[in-house]
Amino acid sequence: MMSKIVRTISNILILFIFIYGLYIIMHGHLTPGGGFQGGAVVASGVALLIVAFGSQSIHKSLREHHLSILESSGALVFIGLAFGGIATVFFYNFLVGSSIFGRIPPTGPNPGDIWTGGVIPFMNLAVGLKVLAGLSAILLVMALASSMTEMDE
Amino acid sequence: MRKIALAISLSVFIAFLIAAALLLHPFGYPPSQMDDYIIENTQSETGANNAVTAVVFDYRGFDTLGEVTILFAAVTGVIMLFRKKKKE
Amino acid sequence: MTQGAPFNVPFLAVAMLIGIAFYIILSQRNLIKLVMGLGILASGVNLFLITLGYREGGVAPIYTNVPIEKMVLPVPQALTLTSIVIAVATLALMLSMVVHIYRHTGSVDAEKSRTMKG
Amino acid sequence: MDKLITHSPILIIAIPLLAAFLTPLISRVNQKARDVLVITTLALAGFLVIILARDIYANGIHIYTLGASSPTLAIPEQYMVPMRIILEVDAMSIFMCIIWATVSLAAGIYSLSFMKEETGRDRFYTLLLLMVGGVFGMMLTGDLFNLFVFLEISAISGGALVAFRTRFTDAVEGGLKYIIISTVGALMVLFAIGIFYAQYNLLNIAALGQVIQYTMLDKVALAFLVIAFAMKLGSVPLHMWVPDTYAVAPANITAMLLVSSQICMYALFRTCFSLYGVTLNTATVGWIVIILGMLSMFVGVTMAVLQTDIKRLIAYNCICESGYILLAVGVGLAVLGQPAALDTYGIAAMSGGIFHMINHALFEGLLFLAAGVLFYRVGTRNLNEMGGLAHNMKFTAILFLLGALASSGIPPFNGFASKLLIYESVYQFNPILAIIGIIVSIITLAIFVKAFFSAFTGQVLPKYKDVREAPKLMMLSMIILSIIIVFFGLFPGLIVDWLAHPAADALINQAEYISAVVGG
Repeated sequence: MMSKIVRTISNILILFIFIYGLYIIMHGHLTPGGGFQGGAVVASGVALLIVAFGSQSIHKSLREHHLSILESSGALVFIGLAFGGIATVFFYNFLVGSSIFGRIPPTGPNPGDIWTGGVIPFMNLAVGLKVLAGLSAILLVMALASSMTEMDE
Repeated sequence: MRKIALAISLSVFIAFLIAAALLLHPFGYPPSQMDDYIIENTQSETGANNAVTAVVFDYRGFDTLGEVTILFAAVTGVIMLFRKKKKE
Repeated sequence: MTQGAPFNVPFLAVAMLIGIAFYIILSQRNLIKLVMGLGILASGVNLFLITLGYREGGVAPIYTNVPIEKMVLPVPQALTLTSIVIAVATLALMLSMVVHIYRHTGSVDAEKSRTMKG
Repeated sequence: MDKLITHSPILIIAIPLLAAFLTPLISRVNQKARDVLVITTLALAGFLVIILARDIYANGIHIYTLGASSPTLAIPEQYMVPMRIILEVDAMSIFMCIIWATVSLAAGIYSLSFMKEETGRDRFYTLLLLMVGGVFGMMLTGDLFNLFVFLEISAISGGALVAFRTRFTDAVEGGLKYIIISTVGALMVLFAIGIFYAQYNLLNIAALGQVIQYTMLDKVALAFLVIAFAMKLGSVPLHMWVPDTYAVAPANITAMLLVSSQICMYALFRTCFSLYGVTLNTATVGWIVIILGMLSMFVGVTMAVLQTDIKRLIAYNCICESGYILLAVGVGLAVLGQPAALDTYGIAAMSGGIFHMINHALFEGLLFLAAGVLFYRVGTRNLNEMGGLAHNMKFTAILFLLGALASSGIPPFNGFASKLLIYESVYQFNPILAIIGIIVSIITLAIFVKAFFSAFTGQVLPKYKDVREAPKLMMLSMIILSIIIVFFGLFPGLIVDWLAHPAADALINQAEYISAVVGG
């Protein structure tokens, strides 16, 4: 638990960090970034919370098994999207050319469009969810472990 | 004795590394038969503007599945390590 | 077209990083330092991968608002991304194990904690 | 059915991973359902391996291009090199898959009752399934970077599983040691991959095998790969982690770790035969592998004499047995460039070595599982504290004896068949090597006889009066392994012709491996 100034400022900052992370996740196929990077940004926000409020008080509202379930579902969505192409081949990008996210951008430099990339935006989202949950779980568990607390489960 | 063996093996190893570094292609001029195809066809094949993301999620998507799996395994391992010792 | 750096300086830096990492791994007895050595090794290899993809004067391989001149190779960047995440996961698990060992034996010294004979 | 065969390479990898992601969710709901899921997944993977194996032995190499518009479209139209990740399954990789499917199924059944007392079993089964998927991935992939990724998956999940019984600090230390060794090895592999990528801009093993030139850089990469895989498979100069890790891991995990070290042996052979092939200076590299094998046999057996911990004893015996495999395949590698020698004894030696691989996995697996039963019932691994256990644990004693006899090459068990094949063929290459092999085998027998007598025979110790027989499920998994051992021992010719010989052919025939991907 840090001082009141730190807590107030991190309360404000956390919103921006989360939104920035989500932006990076969603625009992975257009701008630098993607699921991993965005997930890491969001997890760094969680790290800020843990530092500011202390791992004990975070642990009251955020349990590692919740994060673990979130992570499992992210991984399941990812592998499910990969299985989605199995009518042709595993990992086939089955949405390219269709009406959802299937628009193909013109070749060459262009500003890009978020409705492109086929399954790539969905995969970014799934991986982002997974990475943010996974890294937050690692941070939380290690912070708790170094403060000598027993986990539940 | 241990230290001498260490020093010898380490210097042989570093000599190998430096030999490798000097023999590699000049920095900034790599061969690029595979990557040129990806740069040219990213937009038409995957619809993504970002070639790196296209490689990560489409051309080499299976590696990403492996990577996701590794992170999953590490998280599972960390939570497993600090679990409660006994059932109540 | 001039040649880039003489003697492949970036590759030499990679060789140096990997050499330092192996020195640390082989000589240090402190488990935390050992794990740090592994981290340096991972960074060295990642740096190697990313330097392989550089093309003199290239831009990032993203079409958004960038004129196509010459792009750097995208595959090494993707490989590096994968390998960074792998390194993070490995380091996290190893550090947790070290923390666990410290909690149970009160020491992070490899000599003391490894009472088992080879 | 055709579709199933076409997609089976990816399904073998993806189904265990999918089940692993599902396990944490399902075990929140119901513990029984989780156990059923684990066993079903392992059995399903085994079933897919069998149907894929039938197809491979009938129709040759099977490739699967991930994410392309057709599974067999390895190279995009009007282009020269493969772009995507390709799974390439030949007789050798499917042979390894058969080993892994058998051992993992036995270990899975065993863990149902062995792990009953532990907490956190959800995590255990998740990691177990991840390890199953990771090792299958290593065997089936035809892409170097993908090999590295799966190497890391099996390393991380394996290390976490070694450390599973966290109440023993030894276990966590063993896990840490395993992960450190694996990570160093994997990063060396990654460095070698970087060198290949820098020279040829390729990552596919077959496509690299076509263009590789054995320049100085390739030699550096070969050195890195050989050191990394030798470290990971526990060959002698770098074997220190093997007993520390094998002794502290849960018994079923030890049996699995054993196979995952064999996978690194497979990766080593894949590197030497399919990637470098005849461009390699085969005599030199072959002798290096032979010397590694001889050292492993010699050091493994001498260190095993000194052990009083039953699992450490078996672990040293593992090092020794893997020496036989390295010896036999090294002989095959040494004569790779000489067709006459290859025909007279090279292929026979390699078939013997590859046959010994499956036998090694089976009987050492059985021994580890039996040692696990002793630990489960008696609570110690120290041989000096045991005694007279055969009175109460008759079946375990018989199964342990069966594994020990198979391991020391006594007829009619499978170890005899493969060792005989190795001796005969290696004798034609170099008689001294074969004679050393026979001597080592005799010492192995002496070690196991000593271990068996001190654990099982003699008076019943008072403190072990009410030790009971192993639980039924543990018994079942050991009986599965022992039936296969006896079957292989009775019909060795059949197995060599069906499984081992095609696998050796697949390793030697580099041109076929390359043309399956690159064509022409």
